[in-house]
Amino acid sequence: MLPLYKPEDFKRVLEAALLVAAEPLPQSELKKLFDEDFDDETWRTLLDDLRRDWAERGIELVQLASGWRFQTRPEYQPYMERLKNEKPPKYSRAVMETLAIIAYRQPVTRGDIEDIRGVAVSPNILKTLEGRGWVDTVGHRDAPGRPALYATTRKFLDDLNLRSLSELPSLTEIERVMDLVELPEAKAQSLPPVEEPAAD
Amino acid sequence: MLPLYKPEDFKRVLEAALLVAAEPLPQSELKKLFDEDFDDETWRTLLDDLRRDWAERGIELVQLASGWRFQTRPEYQPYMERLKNEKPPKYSRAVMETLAIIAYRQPVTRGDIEDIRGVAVSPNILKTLEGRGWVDTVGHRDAPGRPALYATTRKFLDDLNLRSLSELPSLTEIERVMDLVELPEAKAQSLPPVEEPAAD
Amino acid sequence: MTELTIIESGAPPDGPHLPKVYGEFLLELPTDLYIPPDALEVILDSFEGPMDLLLYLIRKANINILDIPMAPLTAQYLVYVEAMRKSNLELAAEYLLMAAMLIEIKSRLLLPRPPRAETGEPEDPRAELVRRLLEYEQMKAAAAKLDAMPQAGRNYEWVTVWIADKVVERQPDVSLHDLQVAWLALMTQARVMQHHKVRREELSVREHMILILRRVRGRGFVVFEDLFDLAAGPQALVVSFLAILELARESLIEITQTEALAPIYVRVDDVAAI
Repeated sequence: MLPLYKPEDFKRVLEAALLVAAEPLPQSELKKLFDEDFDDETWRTLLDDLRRDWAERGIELVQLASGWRFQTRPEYQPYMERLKNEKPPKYSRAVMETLAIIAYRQPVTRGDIEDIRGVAVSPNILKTLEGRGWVDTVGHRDAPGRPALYATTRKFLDDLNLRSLSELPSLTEIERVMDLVELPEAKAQSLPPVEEPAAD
Repeated sequence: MLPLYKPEDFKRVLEAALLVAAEPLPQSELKKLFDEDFDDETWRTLLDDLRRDWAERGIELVQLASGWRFQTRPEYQPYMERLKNEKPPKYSRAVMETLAIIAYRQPVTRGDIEDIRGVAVSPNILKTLEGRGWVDTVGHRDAPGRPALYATTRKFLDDLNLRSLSELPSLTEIERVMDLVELPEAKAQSLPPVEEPAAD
Repeated sequence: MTELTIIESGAPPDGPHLPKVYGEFLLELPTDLYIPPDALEVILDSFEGPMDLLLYLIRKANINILDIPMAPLTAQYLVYVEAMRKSNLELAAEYLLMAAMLIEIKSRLLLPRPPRAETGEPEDPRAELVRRLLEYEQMKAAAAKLDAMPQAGRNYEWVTVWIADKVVERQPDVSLHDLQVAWLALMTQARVMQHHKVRREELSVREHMILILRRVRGRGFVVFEDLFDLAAGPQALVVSFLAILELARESLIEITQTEALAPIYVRVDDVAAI
């Protein structure tokens, strides 16, 4: 077995392991690489150092929900696409709306999704999302028919480059885009000026 | 689209494409990456240059019949194996004791090993150690049945990171440890607790 | 919770030229309805459902969503639904359900409202619709945001380098400590059994015995002097000599000399076994 002496040696093994891994690797998994029991700070230094090594390259080391992984930088994607035989899936608005509802309102039943969207949710939509590994069933609501409860998966976070659900664009931010800040103004306009707005 | 000017820029795209590819990429495929129509020599220079960049790493760029690909270097293989979700294999106590006897008492016959261990040595045990390349036959004792004499090999020393057998933990040391471990137990058994322990 | 206090804004129809849909006058011609009829179908298909269509109408007309004029909105919605019904027989039931709901809200607006139990204030019949529209619009915007985020396989690729052929099967790791432990166990056992005397001796003699055995093996007679490495220093020479004596004592090698001062030969008698 190749002996490791210098920090550089450890970094090479770490780099190789991360380049080879088919899944993001959590620190607990990376620890298996070495007999030495490094503390968190040493790990952080090693990983940061490795990330810096790749700063100017077409590949970057990122930390995702389920661990560390190398991926191409988005700027390089047009070149990568030239070698791809199949186009990446383009999801319909129906699929994306269903995904958004599951992501922001999870866990939800199909009925909840239909209530919000105002239309029936075709089984294909959920099948598409489950097939991609972004959504799965986490249980059943204790209601007539025991409908399945859907939630997003770790892979969803990984594939969208997120470490946790809290990194999703915040709804407050989305509402601001939607001009909901108008609310107090609208009220002021619709109410007679003499009345005091009710305190809430 | 990220513009490419310097040879370095092209190399970055090439590197990213090769790191991402699931299959070896032939030159005909690599040519799709760039609008520029490089001649064979330029391609050779680019690829050789890239290969040199990776000369000291855990991953290497290799040319196969079907094209170019990055793959792990064999020396790094044992580390990569550690990330597979398997328990590390362990030798049985019988194998370890046999190995210890051969290491400390070499050259020994199977009969010698059986004398020390007090039990028959199954042929599998010796086969395991020979298969690992740690033990081999160095001759035969001039005795009835001409039993084979076993000894440890250079590979055994290499794998255990020893320069010579004299670097094995000395038996004196081992026995001292053993005395320390055994003493209190033996004492406690042989002497009533109220009496002062007799010096030995 | 913000109470919605909305002033009824449905103005009565005035003028004879206004079109009637489902018995309702359209207050204004929908500004966005002047679309070639074949294009209409395409546009209608692009709506994700009644909520989407309603939101489109509201946003297009720049209406305050908290103060929806129900009459014109309902009328406009029905124009669209009618157009959909004409061009596409399989109009989703949800569109008709929504039409019924809009008409119901509109008619409730005309009636005196009973005060709500908790607050004593009358509930606006549009409140539930507004709540649903806002929630849907929020999710619609969230979907667009999600879609704009970098996505594996679309905006970037995972790196997966080939693992070279699995040449080596994983072997157990053995450390010096493991060996020590194994030996310790043997010693303990030997002491208990009291019938095996473990000698303390220099390992290097044993090591040299093996080196010499390996050197001599299969080579027939080897000249005695050749078994010594003169460069290794006097200590090594002594150890080598002791090793040869030990090998001879254990009958592992045979040392021969035909006459005094003749060359001494060393031989391993293992020809038969090979």
